Amino acid sequence: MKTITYIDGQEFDLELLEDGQVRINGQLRQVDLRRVDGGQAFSLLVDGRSYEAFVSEDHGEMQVFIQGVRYTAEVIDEHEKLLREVGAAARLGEGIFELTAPMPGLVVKVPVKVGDQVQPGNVLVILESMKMQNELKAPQAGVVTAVLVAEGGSVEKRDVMVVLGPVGG
Amino acid sequence: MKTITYIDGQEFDLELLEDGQVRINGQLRQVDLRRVDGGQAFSLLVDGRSYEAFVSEDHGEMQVFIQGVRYTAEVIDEHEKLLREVGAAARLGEGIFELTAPMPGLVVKVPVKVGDQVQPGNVLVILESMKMQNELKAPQAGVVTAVLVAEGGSVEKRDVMVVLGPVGG
Amino acid sequence: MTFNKVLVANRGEIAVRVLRACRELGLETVTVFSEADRRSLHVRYADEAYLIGPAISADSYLRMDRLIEAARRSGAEAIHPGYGFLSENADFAQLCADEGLVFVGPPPDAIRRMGDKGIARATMKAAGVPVVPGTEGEVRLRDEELIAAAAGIGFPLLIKATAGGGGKGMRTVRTMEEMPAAIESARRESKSAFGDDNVYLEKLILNARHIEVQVLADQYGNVVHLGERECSIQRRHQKLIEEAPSVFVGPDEDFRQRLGEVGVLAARAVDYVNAGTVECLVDADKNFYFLEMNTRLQVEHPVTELVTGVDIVVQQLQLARGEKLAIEQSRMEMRGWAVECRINAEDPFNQFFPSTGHLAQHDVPTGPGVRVDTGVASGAEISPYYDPLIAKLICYGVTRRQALRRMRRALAEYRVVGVTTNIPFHQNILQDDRFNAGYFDTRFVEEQFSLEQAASSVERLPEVAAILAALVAQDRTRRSTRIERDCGEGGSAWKRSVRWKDLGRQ
Amino acid sequence: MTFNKVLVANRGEIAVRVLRACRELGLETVTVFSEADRRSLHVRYADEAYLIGPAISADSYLRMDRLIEAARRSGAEAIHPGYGFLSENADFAQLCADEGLVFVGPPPDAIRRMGDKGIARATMKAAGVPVVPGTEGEVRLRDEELIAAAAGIGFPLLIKATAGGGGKGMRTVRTMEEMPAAIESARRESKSAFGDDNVYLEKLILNARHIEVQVLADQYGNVVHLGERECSIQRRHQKLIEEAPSVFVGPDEDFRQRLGEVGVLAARAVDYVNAGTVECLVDADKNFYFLEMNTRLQVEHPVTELVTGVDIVVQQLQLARGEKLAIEQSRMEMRGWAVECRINAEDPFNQFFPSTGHLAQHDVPTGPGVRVDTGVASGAEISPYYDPLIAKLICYGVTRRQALRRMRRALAEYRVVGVTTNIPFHQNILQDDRFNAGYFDTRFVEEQFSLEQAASSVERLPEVAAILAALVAQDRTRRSTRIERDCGEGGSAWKRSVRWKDLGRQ
Repeated sequence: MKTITYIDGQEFDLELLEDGQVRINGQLRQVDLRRVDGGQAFSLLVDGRSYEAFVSEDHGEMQVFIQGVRYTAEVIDEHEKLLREVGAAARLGEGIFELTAPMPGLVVKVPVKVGDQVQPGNVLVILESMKMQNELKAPQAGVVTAVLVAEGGSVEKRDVMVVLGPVGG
Repeated sequence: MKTITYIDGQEFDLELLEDGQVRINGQLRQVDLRRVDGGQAFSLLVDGRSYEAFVSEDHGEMQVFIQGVRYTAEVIDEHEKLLREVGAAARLGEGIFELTAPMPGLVVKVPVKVGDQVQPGNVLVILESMKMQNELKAPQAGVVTAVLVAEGGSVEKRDVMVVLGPVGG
Repeated sequence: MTFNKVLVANRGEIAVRVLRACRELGLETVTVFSEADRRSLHVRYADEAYLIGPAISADSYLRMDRLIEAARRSGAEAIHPGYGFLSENADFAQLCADEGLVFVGPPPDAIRRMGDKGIARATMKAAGVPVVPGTEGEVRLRDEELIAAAAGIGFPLLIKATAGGGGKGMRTVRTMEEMPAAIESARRESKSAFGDDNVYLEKLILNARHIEVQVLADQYGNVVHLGERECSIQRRHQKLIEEAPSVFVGPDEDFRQRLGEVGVLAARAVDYVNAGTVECLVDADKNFYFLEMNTRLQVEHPVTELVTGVDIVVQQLQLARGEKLAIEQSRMEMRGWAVECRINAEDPFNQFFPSTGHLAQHDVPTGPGVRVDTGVASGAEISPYYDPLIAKLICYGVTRRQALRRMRRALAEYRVVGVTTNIPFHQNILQDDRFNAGYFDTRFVEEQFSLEQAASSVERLPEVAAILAALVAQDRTRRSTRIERDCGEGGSAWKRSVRWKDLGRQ
Repeated sequence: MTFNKVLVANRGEIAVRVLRACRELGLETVTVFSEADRRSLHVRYADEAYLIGPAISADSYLRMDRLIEAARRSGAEAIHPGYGFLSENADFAQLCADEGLVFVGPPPDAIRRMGDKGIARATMKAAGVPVVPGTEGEVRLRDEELIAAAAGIGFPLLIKATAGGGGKGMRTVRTMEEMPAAIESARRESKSAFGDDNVYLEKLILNARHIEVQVLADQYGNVVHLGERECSIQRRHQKLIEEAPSVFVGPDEDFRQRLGEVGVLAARAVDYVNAGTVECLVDADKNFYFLEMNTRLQVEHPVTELVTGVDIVVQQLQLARGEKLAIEQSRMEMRGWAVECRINAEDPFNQFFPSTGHLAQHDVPTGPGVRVDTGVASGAEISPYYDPLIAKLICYGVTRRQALRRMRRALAEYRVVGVTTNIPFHQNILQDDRFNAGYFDTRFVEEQFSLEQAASSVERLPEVAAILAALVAQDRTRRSTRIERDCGEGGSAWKRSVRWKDLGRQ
């Protein structure tokens, strides 16, 4: 499995191989990761070096603590990276936001339509998944520039559902 | 909710009322129970007395630890008590065992038939519940005296499925 | 005067500390709690616990009537106030006495006389204890009078609230021009914090170190001191690291004795009984000035306990029940060195803002020379209602060097997940050459120490973090794939946890 | 001889203890682990960790070749063996030397001479140290010779394996008639445990107390002792509670000095270097007899550390790198009292059978006077492969009484869920009047103390247990009802946990 991992914005190409091998930016490392209690504590060996680490995830943001230092991490796959790069030039600095489905589900309601101006916290889509209705909200102010799903329809994970553009943009 | 609770064999009539009141053997107590960590640790206040307690459940047996002392607990409802009392005279000391369904489910297999002699650990019924097959085993040696379920049939929680009598009994 | 059941009118680590002392003496214990503290350690440790109100202190821990009622209800015969809350409230001490309850602390009159800083200074001056030059504040000076007095004292000086504490209502003034505005803002802050806008002036002692003396006094006129503590590592007048003995006093036994005698003198001047602390400022020439007397148990009392072997809370309880002081000054000696770091739930990289939330993990260090006093355990909620102190980490060594080595080791072992703490701050201070050499004063943290600069020397391991993040993300993806598949088929959570064991139990 | 990187060739609490000392000295650390120990604390605490084989000690922690290889691979320059495993193996010490690695322990020859009990006794006798009357065992006595010697020694006596330890190959014999059978079974047990069936005889000292002396020696001929420890609370020759100083030696400083001198004499007799312990039996008349010398760090070393202030493991590392002993005998004094309880995963109510499994909860006590040395944390698996010691709980007080009070308080706070421990045993011993008064000898636990009888006085709270069980059962019923309903509809575990918060987070 190949991933792109960002640590505090620094990019790492990471490939998880068999037998506990990891290729990171071209370098092979012998890795052994174990959960050491019931929760977020891990013991990680990298080529014999021992690290105790903690991982916490909050609102989709992963934070890693190693030896008292906190790192913000993001792990994406290559496909996602490509999509980002393609979109990056267009979106850069323009305040565009794409609401993607965090899980497969059924679109219960789309309370916005193209042209609507929304505030942070406004609900864009209500998605039902595992018998649970999830309100997916706007993280920023903007104008709805596209609605790609319909009520009653279903989506797969990571499908783009609503796109916001900058206010007055 | 009324229950009969046995602590190391000692019987307590317990009624859980509203507003944190409990009637135990006729006495009213003000009770406040909270889980204090992610697991088995509890803080219990009974009429202002504070107890730290731990509960562990293993193979259906509940164990309670209070101030370093371990108690074995069993909690049943009144209906179950009645059933037990009716059966008690007949069963007392005769090595009879009734295998009851621990959960509602589908009977996948009954590998024993009336007259079979079984050893502790022999599988009596395979019950499927929540897409999981559970092997229900004989806790003691005995002879199968009744099989009350059929393969492919379904059972409700606490239904008696197989009855064992004493060997040579 | 004797008692068998003690009500601890506090929360957090100090409530647990007092409960432990009671338990060691075989006393029964009662504690009280606010709605926010139902799951707290102090509730779990006590024999009995009673709810006294909502989270806000004013409606719970500060409600004298409810505390008295809880004592009545439980049959407690004594009340230990801990520190903070009602511990220095003379009216509460008086109320306890009126209700026939033993207040584990000094007599109301001693609290009162030391509580008003102006009166305290005048009392000390009369007793021959040097005080920082300033307006004694027994009278309420008007702005013009303060400005006139300032010229006599000289600059820089401090404007301080008579009713103040914790840096509130305090202003540093460097020139005469700043005086009027500074007086106004200090008065305003004091009024809002303490309900009283009276302020006084005090000369600002430059390069001062905060050194305090622990005293114990019985009802029969016996007073001893347990040597000094140094608390110069502060930020905005909040102590962060304390030690005993003081590296500044060092091997100067004569100076140590003189400081100790000031402590005894102060206690005698107000007919003090129980444990108390006399705080002094000491300048580079070893001149010392009385600052204030804290008429209660001090947060940093453990460092003194470690170097003297005296259990100060046990002493408080014994003194409160009328026992004669069993410690002789001549046989008292400090042995070894102790350092305390206050572990606060606050973000040292973001202006020390308090951090609240679910304390998912709280694994404290153990092993040789390490003591931890705490009031929280894994699973606790750190609420915004009370002070951010979650634990005190205290390390002992034969020498200061050994104590600091152990502290570094212990800080590295400390595991907190869920809230942000000031542990990185402590780690960086303990790497600082000037701190390690003992060259610091009360302005050290604010003027000479840069956390950002210190932190930039910390080894960063982004590659290790990347490997960890990628593996955890992979694990999570596999897990969620299974959840979808299993739950689509009506699978149970239990089944998944049994099947997925690659990273171990969860 | 100097080194910057140390490999700790051990596991459990002692590996963590050594790692901490290394960390405090700024040394880099390497550790090794078996497949059963991947998640252990010692692996998490070390800078580097290497797998050396499967769970069975013989294939991992006892594999000299793999330890040397791990040292090579990591660049470690010294090996600390801890206790047990290879710590008293002269061949391993020699191998380290041959490989250019510093062995943190005595020279191979000292280990060898003290390792054979017969040679050790003869050496001690020659050096003027009293030994328990018996056959010195330098030669291999045949059964007839042993029986003949028994008549001269008198009964009761002990048959002991020369290669023995931990009570294995040991028999108490009360009459001549029992001799032949006892010799045979002792030889058989010794053969199977140690591969050698040689045994010797030793007079059984009645009402003996086990008192031992901690010594430190450098490479320049300097030897000091750190006073005595008493370890008479044993069960089947396994120590359970240790203290320093000994209540039997008490204030008899002359006796204390004589014991200490025996320790120094024993060390000098074998040109000892590093830390070691000389074990003695002491009878009611204060006659003492050399038992054996343990040429390694002792489990119970912390009690000595607490009363002397000396960090024995730090000393070991410093002595191993050739430093001169910095401790002067004349300035050494014991201050206060320390008691250690060994917390074992074993069932005191069921013949002390080992208890293994998932340690769901391991919350150790903290606070004043409490030290915990442990190698496990919540979530650990207690495996059947190694000894049952999960932690050492050590309490300090100015007096024995205070140390014991704190121990009682700390035992009450100790929380272990998942495995059974001997904490109730300790709690009951600490309630025993004879123990508290100091009247005990090495047979106390087996002959005078009944756990069942002691436990019957413990307060039972069946009503509280009933209330708790009923409420938890109700909670579980509600929960499972929801599981059925939700999962029947494809509900998620997350949803349930969000909805069901009545008892709090889970």
